[in-house]
Amino acid sequence: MSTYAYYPGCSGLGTSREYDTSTRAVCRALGLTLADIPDWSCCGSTPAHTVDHTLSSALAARNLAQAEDLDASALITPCPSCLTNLKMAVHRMRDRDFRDRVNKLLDRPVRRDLPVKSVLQVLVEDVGPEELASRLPDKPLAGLKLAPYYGCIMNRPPEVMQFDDPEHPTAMDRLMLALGADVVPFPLKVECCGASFGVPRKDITARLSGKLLETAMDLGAHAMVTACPLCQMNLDLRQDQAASALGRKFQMPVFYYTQLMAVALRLPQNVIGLNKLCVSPHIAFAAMRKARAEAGRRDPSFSEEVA
Amino acid sequence: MKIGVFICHCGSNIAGTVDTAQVARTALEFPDVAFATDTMYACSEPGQEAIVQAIKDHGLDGVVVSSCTPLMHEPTFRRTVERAGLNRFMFEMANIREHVSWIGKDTEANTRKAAELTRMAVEKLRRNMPLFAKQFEVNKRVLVVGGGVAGIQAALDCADGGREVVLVERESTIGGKMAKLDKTFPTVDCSSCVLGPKMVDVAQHPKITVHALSEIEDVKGFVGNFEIAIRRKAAYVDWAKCTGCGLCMEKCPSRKSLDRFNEGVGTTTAINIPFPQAIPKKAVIDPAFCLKLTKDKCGVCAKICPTQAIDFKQQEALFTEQVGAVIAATGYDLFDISKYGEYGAGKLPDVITGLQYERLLSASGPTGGHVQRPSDGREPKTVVFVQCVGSRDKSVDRPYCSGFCCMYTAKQVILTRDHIPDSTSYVFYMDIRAPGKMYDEFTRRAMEEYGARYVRGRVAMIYPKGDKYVVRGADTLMGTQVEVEADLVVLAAGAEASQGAGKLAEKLRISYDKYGFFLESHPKLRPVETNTAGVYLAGSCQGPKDIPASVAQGSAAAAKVLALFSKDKLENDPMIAAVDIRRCVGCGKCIQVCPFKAIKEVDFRGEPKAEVIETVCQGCGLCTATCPQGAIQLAHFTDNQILAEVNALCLA
Amino acid sequence: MSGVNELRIVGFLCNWCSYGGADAAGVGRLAQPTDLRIIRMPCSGRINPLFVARTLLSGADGVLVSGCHPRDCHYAEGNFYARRRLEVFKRLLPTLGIDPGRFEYTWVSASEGQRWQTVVTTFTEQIHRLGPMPRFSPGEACVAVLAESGG
Amino acid sequence: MDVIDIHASCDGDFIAAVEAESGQQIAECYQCGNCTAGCPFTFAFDIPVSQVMRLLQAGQKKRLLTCKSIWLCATCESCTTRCPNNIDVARIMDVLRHMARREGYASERGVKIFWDAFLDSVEKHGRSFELGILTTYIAKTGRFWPDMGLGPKILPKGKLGFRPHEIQGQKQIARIFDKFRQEQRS
Ligand SMILES: Cc1cc2nc3c(=O)[nH]c(=O)nc-3n(C[C@H](O)[C@H](O)[C@H](O)COP(=O)(O)OP(=O)(O)OC[C@H]3O[C@@H](n4cnc5c(N)ncnc54)[C@H](O)[C@@H]3O)c2cc1C
Ligand SMILES: Cc1cc2nc3c(=O)[nH]c(=O)nc-3n(C[C@H](O)[C@H](O)[C@H](O)COP(=O)(O)OP(=O)(O)OC[C@H]3O[C@@H](n4cnc5c(N)ncnc54)[C@H](O)[C@@H]3O)c2cc1C
Ligand code: SF4
Ligand code: SF4
Ligand code: SF4
Ligand code: SF4
Ligand code: SF4
Ligand code: SF4
Ligand code: SF4
Ligand code: SF4
Repeated sequence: MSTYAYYPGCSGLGTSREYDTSTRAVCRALGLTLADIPDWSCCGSTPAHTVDHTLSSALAARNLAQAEDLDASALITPCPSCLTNLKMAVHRMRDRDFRDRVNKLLDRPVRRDLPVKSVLQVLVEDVGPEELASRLPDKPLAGLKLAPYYGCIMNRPPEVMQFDDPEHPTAMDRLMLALGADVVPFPLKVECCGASFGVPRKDITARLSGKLLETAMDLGAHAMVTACPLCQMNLDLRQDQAASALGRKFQMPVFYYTQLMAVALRLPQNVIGLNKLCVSPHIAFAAMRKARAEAGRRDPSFSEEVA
Repeated sequence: MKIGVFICHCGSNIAGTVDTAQVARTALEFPDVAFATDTMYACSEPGQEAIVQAIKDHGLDGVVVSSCTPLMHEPTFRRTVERAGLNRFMFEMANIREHVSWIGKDTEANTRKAAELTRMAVEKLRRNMPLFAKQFEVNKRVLVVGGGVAGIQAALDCADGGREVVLVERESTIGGKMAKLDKTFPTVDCSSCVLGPKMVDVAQHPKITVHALSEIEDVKGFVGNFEIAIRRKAAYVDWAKCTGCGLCMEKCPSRKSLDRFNEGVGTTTAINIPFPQAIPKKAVIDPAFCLKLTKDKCGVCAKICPTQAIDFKQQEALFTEQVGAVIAATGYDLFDISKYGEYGAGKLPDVITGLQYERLLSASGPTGGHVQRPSDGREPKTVVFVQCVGSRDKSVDRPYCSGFCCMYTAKQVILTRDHIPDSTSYVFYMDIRAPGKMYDEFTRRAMEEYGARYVRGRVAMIYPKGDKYVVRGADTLMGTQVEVEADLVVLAAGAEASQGAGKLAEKLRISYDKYGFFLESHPKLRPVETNTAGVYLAGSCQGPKDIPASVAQGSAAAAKVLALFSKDKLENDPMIAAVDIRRCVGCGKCIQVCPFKAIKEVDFRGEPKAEVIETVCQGCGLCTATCPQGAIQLAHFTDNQILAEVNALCLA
Repeated sequence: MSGVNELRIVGFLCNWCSYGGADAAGVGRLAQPTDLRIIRMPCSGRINPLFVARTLLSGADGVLVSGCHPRDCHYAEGNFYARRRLEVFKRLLPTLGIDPGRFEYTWVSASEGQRWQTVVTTFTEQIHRLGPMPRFSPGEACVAVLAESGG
Repeated sequence: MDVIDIHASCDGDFIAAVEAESGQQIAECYQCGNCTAGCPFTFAFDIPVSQVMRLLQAGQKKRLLTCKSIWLCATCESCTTRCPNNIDVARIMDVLRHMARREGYASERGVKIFWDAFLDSVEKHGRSFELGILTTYIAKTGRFWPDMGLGPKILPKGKLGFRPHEIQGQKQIARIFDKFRQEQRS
């Protein structure tokens, strides 16, 4: 199988390190080869595109240029925000003038038209839920009820992102089903969680994240599962703020989907990083075990942390 | 050749800025001109008499009149020269009014220009040939395609006018969409009460033959003489024997068949008569659901049928009908709402189309006229209507307004209140389009008397919450986002061209727009005619239309057919293409470009040659401009004639 | 003498749309330059690029072709062919030694009198800017070029 | 409420500039309100996004460049994805922000400071340094970290690094910013 140029994104070294470690471990376990982009830099994230589109694309594009040496089939990243910036840069640079303006800002101009994809897309398209399910005949997560939340920009706008359905994405659902988990029909899969306003306007983030948590809770989900560092932080770390904004109480574990894959694949605890989550994941696993018991199923063997 | 030239004053209209006498004097110098004069009003009685007289006195072979636009009086003067014994194509006109005297005040320049235009006309006339129209027989039967209300009206009017009608309908019954409606705006009278009797008239009319479950396979021929191949699908029931008693439906064990008539609300039996008033009232087996046809089990209907009508081996049938005219009335289809992912459409059971709602409202519908949610049968108390779904939306390639959904939504909120007095209806709309007689009053009534709450704004998303649906929209007049929790959501799905309309149009050689609606000959002045002689349009196949407009068009198309059939013989327009068989190399390029399929390949002593079907050619000249050999020439507009005009201008 | 510096401009107009549009301009008394002479055609699809070439080579200073708007053709698709042919032809004009500015094709409907006035005025001005056509005798090349243009 | 002279107050150059920078046709908006209906931030906006579009059609430059909404838009792409006229509304919001910055407006000062702090960090280190950004933010806004309560939750998780991740090509990043600023000035 070919090599993927891997872009962890800044948060992968910080607030979402468990996303990064679990992603790497899952990819390795499923036979995908990741090669880190040498000396990668920040994609510019939201702040850059609010200043200027050329600047924003230049910050993203430097990484495209850096990845050219790797001879990879695609550049992949776990983070939707990085994904958007990288993809938007590629998209806008199809326009000659824009491309020239971006390249002017760069020491090393972009030459190749490297496809950019999310890790999720690669896991679904290049490995596939069927393959995953066939490796896990014991349905390790059976009984776990999950509300899959994709975040607003993973699939939108569809002309740029070119992956999954912009209103009702299913990629993560299918992976979770392959692990044996139940997936509730979560209607707000692409509704914004409040994005990067957590610091300057936490009132906004609290209200929007609260709505997501509330909906997941009302649907009886044991946990939410996300693919975005920012969403995860808003939902998990800021859960109390959301609760007081809505006048409700939440105890909703919020996983990265790669963590759950790693759990199901019985990868080592240190790469799964369940201890990095704020809301204790044990609540979810306890609910899972209870549901299994009720259904008369046997418990699969897991590492201690899960059990 | 002896040519006479007449330069018209048109009072001062021309003479005011053109020296007409001077033009006449100049004209005398043109080749073959034997007579030239100016004249006060060429088209008047005395003006025409003077032309007739001059032809006789001077033995003229052809006439040029320089006056107004030929689009106005060419036919007049053609008749004039004909009266004097000339062929009507031995006449040419120069337009020295609209194109000269009215657009410039410089008499000298105008006079020169008028003379040159006259010279062009003379040079062209020198190369004109007498042309004769061909007469041909008309088969005075008419084919109506599509048995919706438009097709029904057209069929009845033609039949009442004494003509034989063949009505071809794709479904097993006629009636179209109107048969599925509960009540109709703006009078709120019962749809089947008005349509039913008309359907019965169709069935009983001695001059109407209905071919249901049938489609057009192929169209040959031309106005007056079409040969239509028709394919009839297998019903698995011998309709000659079936009495429509319905016993088979009662006993058929396959009760989960798709109920197409009820728009998938509820189910039906594999063998069924779509609805009690169906015309023809015959049973049909749906092969996808019949246990006998899918699994070779059951066969109950065959045992129960008192007339032994069931025939599991029935095949499609192909047959032809000869007619002289065709009326296309294939109606519309509903936009597929599942394209709106954000509305959960097609996935959420209680988000339905307007047409499905009609079935829920209808006393003869699957719920007996009780408005119930498809999911749990509960009576909805809050109903939200969303307009312009699949209309006025470029992002789904439907930028046009569907015309009738504003009105049917208003009707549906009124009926909802009648059915469930303690219910509240919300209507999300962008604009209200109600431009008919009593239409705006009707929509106002929905708001004022029936308390419907109209919200100006589109809906962005619909999602389930508990056993309700959150409808999130905007109220742009308030300038806010709004939400309402609905029990039932009705999407006013727009109209799109009926499935396969494009293919049918190609068979009929008529044009259609990029959405598949058929193109009329002229949007204002020839709304039910097409550019193919003998083919007419009625109803919403031409564009979304409500019932009154569809019926009016049905009658209008019938009037056109009756007018066509009022003559025993038709005449073609002799300005058509003809092939010089010696120059034609049989390359077939002309055949490819002819928009009317008027050219066929024939075998001439073992070699392929093109041949024009004279009565089909419309005289566009596309073939002439295409032929690399100059072998196919359009009479009256031959290369020689046009180049003669060019030379008259440039080389003189 | 007035109108002395008139140039020779020939218009090929389809009968259904543009000819009617020119009539509408007349009915509206919309003043236009006097240089243009109109030849009526059944359809713009009838217009062989050969006519345009012949006209230019035999003494005209400009040629204007006008038909129905792209979707309005009376004969369904005549103007579609016209457009294709004339586009190719216009690109070949420089090979013939003719300034492509001497030939334009446009669409005017029967109701667009005003538009017709603008078209005629603009085109006439354009031809006057180019001045009279240099005279030369049509060479062999023309014939080849015409064959190429699908004439 | 003010009466607006819709002719005199309409700034045509402004409309043209927004159209040029965004590549969108403002007149295509038929005011259906779908963008407002779907925008998760409508509750926080002072002008709902469809009215931003309307004010844009009316050329109301000052109103738009001084409004809060353009700073609170999260570029969630809901409006862009669902606009029936395929207008890239989110891009227009972005362009209005660019213009507001250029003209020195920032009606949501905190948001701007946060974003600027982020970019400063990137310029300095090549990657964003979370703790550094927070420090700058607190210093510039003069407020205590309003999220103090989160500290005990996140610090023990060992996720907030205390040192920035410097990259080798840090100078290249700084040059991107430099060249960009030069371009802007010229
Ligand atoms: C929910 C709803 C409510 C409405 N309410 C009203 C109302 O209250 N008042 C009102 O005035 N209008 C109303 N309308 C509009 C009304 O339905 C139409 O005006 C009317 O049905 C148009 O009639 P038609 O004959 O042109 O087309 P249709 O009714 O569509 O009939 C076309 C017929 O042609 C057949 N057909 C199609 N293709 C072929 C083919 N290739 N070969 C053979 N047969 C073919 C079809 O099967 C059908 O029987 C409503 C529409 C909807 C959707
Ligand atoms: C400003 C304006 C712009 C419009 N623009 C358009 C447009 O662009 N496109 C379009 O489709 N429609 C347009 N319309 C509508 C259009 O005018 C009508 O659709 C059309 O004229 C209706 O034609 P008619 O023959 O029914 O009536 P009319 O045009 O009113 O003709 C009725 C005739 O009957 C005569 N008459 C009346 N009473 C008697 C009598 N008792 N005895 C004998 N003769 C009588 C009248 O003198 C008149 O000649 C426009 C209307 C207006 C007001
Ligand atoms: S098929 Fe037989 S049983 Fe069924 S309706 Fe016809 S006659 Fe009656
Ligand atoms: S044979 Fe088919 S149609 Fe007849 S009763 Fe059985 S299932 Fe119904
Ligand atoms: S008729 Fe009304 S609801 Fe239907 S498309 Fe037109 S405006 Fe929309
Ligand atoms: S009255 Fe005339 S202007 Fe007013 S809505 Fe009706 S059609 Fe439009
Ligand atoms: S294009 Fe000319 S040569 Fe070719 S088949 Fe037609 S008439 Fe004959
Ligand atoms: S003139 Fe037109 S309609 Fe007639 S044969 Fe030629 S291409 Fe066909
Ligand atoms: S969704 Fe599009 S058309 Fe509708 S108001 Fe917003 S920008 Fe305008
Ligand atoms: S992109 Fe901005 S304006 Fe558009 S919906 Fe999202 S937050 Fe609202």
